[in-house]
Amino acid sequence: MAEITTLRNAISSLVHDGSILAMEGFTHLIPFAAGHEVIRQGRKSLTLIRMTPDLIYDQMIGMGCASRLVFSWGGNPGVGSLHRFRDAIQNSWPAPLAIEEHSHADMAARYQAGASGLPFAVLRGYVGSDIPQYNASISSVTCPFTGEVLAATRALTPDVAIIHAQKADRKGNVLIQGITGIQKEAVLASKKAIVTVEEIVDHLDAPMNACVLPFWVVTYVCEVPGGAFPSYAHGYYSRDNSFCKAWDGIARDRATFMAWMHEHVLTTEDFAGFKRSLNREAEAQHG
Amino acid sequence: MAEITTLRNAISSLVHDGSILAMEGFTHLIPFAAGHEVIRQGRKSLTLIRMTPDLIYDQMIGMGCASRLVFSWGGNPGVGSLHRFRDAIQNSWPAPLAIEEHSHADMAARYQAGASGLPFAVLRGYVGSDIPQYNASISSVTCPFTGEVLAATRALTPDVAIIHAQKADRKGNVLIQGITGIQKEAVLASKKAIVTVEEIVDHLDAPMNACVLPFWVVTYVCEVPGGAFPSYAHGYYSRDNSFCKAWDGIARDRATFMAWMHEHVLTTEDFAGFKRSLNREAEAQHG
Amino acid sequence: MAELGYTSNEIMTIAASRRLADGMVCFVGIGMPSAAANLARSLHAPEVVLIYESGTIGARPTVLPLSIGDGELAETADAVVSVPEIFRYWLQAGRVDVGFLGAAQIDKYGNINTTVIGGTYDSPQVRLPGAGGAPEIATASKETWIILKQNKRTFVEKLHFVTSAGHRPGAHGSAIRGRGPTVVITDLGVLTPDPETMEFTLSALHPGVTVEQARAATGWELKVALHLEITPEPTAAELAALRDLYARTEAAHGSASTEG
Amino acid sequence: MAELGYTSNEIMTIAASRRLADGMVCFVGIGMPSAAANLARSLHAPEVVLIYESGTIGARPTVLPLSIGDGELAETADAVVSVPEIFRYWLQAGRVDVGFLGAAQIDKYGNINTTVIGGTYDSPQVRLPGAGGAPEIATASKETWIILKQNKRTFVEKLHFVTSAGHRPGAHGSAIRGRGPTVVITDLGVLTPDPETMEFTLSALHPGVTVEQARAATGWELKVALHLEITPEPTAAELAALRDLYARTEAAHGSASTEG
Repeated sequence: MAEITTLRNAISSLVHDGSILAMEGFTHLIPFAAGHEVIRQGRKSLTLIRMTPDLIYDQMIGMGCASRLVFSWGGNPGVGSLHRFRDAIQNSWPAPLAIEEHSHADMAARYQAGASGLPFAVLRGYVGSDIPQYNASISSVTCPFTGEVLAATRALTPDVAIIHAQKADRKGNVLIQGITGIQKEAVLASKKAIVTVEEIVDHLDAPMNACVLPFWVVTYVCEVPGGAFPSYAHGYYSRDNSFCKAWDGIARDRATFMAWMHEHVLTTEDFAGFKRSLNREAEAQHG
Repeated sequence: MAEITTLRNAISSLVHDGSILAMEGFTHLIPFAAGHEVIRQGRKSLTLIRMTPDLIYDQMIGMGCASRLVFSWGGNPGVGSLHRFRDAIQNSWPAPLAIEEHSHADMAARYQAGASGLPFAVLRGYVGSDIPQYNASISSVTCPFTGEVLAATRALTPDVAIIHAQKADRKGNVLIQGITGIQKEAVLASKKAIVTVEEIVDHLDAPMNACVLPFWVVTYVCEVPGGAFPSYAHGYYSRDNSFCKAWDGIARDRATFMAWMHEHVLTTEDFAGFKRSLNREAEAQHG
Repeated sequence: MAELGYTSNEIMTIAASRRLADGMVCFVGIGMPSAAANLARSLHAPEVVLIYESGTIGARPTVLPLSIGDGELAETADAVVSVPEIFRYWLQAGRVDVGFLGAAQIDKYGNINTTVIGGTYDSPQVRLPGAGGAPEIATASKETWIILKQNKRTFVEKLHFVTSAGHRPGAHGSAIRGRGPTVVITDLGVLTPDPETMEFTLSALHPGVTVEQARAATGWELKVALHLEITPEPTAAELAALRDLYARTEAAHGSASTEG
Repeated sequence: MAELGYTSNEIMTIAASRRLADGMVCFVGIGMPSAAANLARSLHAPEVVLIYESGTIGARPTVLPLSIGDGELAETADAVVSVPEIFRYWLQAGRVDVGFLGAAQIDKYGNINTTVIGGTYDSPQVRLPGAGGAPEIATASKETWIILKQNKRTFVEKLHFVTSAGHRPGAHGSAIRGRGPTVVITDLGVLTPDPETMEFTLSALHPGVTVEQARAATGWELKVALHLEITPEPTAAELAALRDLYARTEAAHGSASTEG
């Protein structure tokens, strides 16, 4: 039964040191505000699960929140590498980061299995790939009818899923529109779920076959307008491509990264404060 | 690549004696017109697959189209038994009917496996049930991670899927709205697909996350307004409950059934003719 | 029971509806379960979440649906999903508090037969509709409630076929996830499992019904609970709400939709 | 190649785009594959069906997407489905004619590495982004095309890690469903597998490129096809369409989006 609360309260109630966290959003509706709140609250030793760790996980990894990363593609889409992600894996900075890597098809299947109450999923995957050699969560099963051997992959059942969506109503029913990605499965696979939304409305007005999460599978709903920035929220705002490019320069150097995080995230109150801080900097540079 | 054609042509091109046919529509959008056309064309020895064989399969079975039925619930929803279905199983009339029965969860999983290119599906199913003893398409698999034993079920890959939908555009993209049931999976699991629609339109105007079948997975699209009668098409017309109740009386007796089928189906040209015939009868009775 | 001012169907439906607590997630079979669940929704449980196997989650029909896939279920639902999704993400995942089933036959352990009666499986005397969603509703829900009329044809010592499992000792294995059937509600009374033997035992009688009547309507030697309760009489509000529901349904469908 | 009036990036993209026949179903990676596919769509293949792994089927973007999940892909698609669905019902089911991939490194059999370079897996010299959709795109599509720049860092004798399989003899088993990689398109020319050895062999050079240049840019002993073709010069229409596409993209995103 969804409770409407502040993001600060939602994160502090559910995300603890050592929690297994799935923050999803497939190029769209990435829960940046929630990631910042986890950083502000100083969480450590998290297992971070995400198909596409990008800027937000780069920030969380660089700030030392994670001891383990479960993923299928780690990059800055359209820009290049994630420098904090690479630094953690290549140089254990700021802390060693164990990794468990899969393919997208596999990660999607693992979330589906978790959402379905099954211990594993079956896929035609990894044929000729080295990946399964390095990952104990990938095995195989034999079809009892045809004898074919297929990949088997362990279900994902995170402690907490965090996603961003367009709207919730006052009961906590959530509407996701546009590219819906893997968010529904992430929520249904997890024990608890936090959803940040652009707005809370009286009536959801969802089209009949829209992607709606009923209120009773959501733990907390938090109204955070712009909470997917610098990614986008279909119908609300576009991706901030210049931020994504600028991130490459910020994250390349440890000291630059730390200073940036300190100025814009650690010393701001919340996501609105973070954006005000960014705007002040932009005005100082251009004005 | 969808071709827009007549229902007569679509059925005669794809449905042959001995074909394995999945006609789906879960209480909504049941492809009655297509079923009648199969009867008119006199097809025999079909394997008929359907989660909920109801009036249309009762008619097809009673007319001797089928030698085998794969299903999970056979009844006249809200009314009672299917008399032709029972007569075929209990008394082999008009022909012996082999049956393969599953649960809904299993049938849905089998269609999903077929649509996914997998040879089988896994489910938590049939615990304590006698069904698997009578069905060689149900087996078990062991989870390679937890050791748990789960039900395994053979994928469905019919020769032809037939469904009814609200709209197609002129390229053959199909929009299904309301209760979408198992139709998408049935089409994607099958080698070929026929879709009858209420109307063919210039622009589909589908909501962004609607259930749309792209034209290139559909073989034939046929415009058959009212083609789901006496079931319903959301946004077009309601179920004809009185027909469903009247069917109980018509189907109870072999001779009454045969006479009715002869008058309204075998000697009418098409579904529009069938409905004119029904209307003439209704007028004769009430006028 | 005309002298009581209500029918045995009405007391059965009302007795079942009272058990549904507000906010429960209920996977509803068509017919009596749907009637009881919607009656509860109109009375003490406005926020009960009704799931129909057609894929409608949180449906709030104003009249009783004639099938599990009526258009009004979709129009009033919080979400409409595909049939595979309803069984995998919602039922199988264990999100359902109560699976609410009808049945053609049950035995003393709450096993259900909706497949064949008499003869052999391949050549039965009576072919029933089959499983539908029941085998997985019965084992994946946190608990199951069964509602059916009680007589010697429906309450049998031994089932010809177990379609959906109850407490058949030894048959479950580790995969049953919930508590199984916790109550059977009939037109005569209420049966609940003995905590030790798991045998369904008469624990309440509807007003005016005797233990002898219940025994005579049961195909096994019916045991009676130590404290046999009497179902409280339907209130005027309950009866009015139920009759109003059927009247609206009749007006909408031309049918009261209590069977099937 | 300034004297030719076009860049090596442009001829590579144009050469790739020409291979896409109208009506093909193409699972498109971001960057160069997406540029080539959309160029084809604007020229000779208006009905090519583009699938992006974000779940957009039949996308018709007017500018190049910066990511596989840009909003314009959803707005212009025939259908937008979930990520699990795109991989299971659409890719894994074998509905994709061409899986069109970029790569960080390939070997002579068209195996792809996008995971680690140097060191060990646990302690690599360079950590690459990882698999993404590629392992299954490479084996579930009817055929795979690979596009990448050719040099000794990208065309290597032995991969440090095989992320996505090509024609590595013996490794496939029975589960590979398509023909695997059928062409590698580079900034220097085109490689196709020798029908017997399945080793990628130089079968075309772009105008002005020599066999020696191609050999010098290849980490294995590059074989040359008996009939070495020369890629036809880009036409004025092709160049104009490609530059127009990049200009529109630049105006929309502030980026030409060829990397990533």
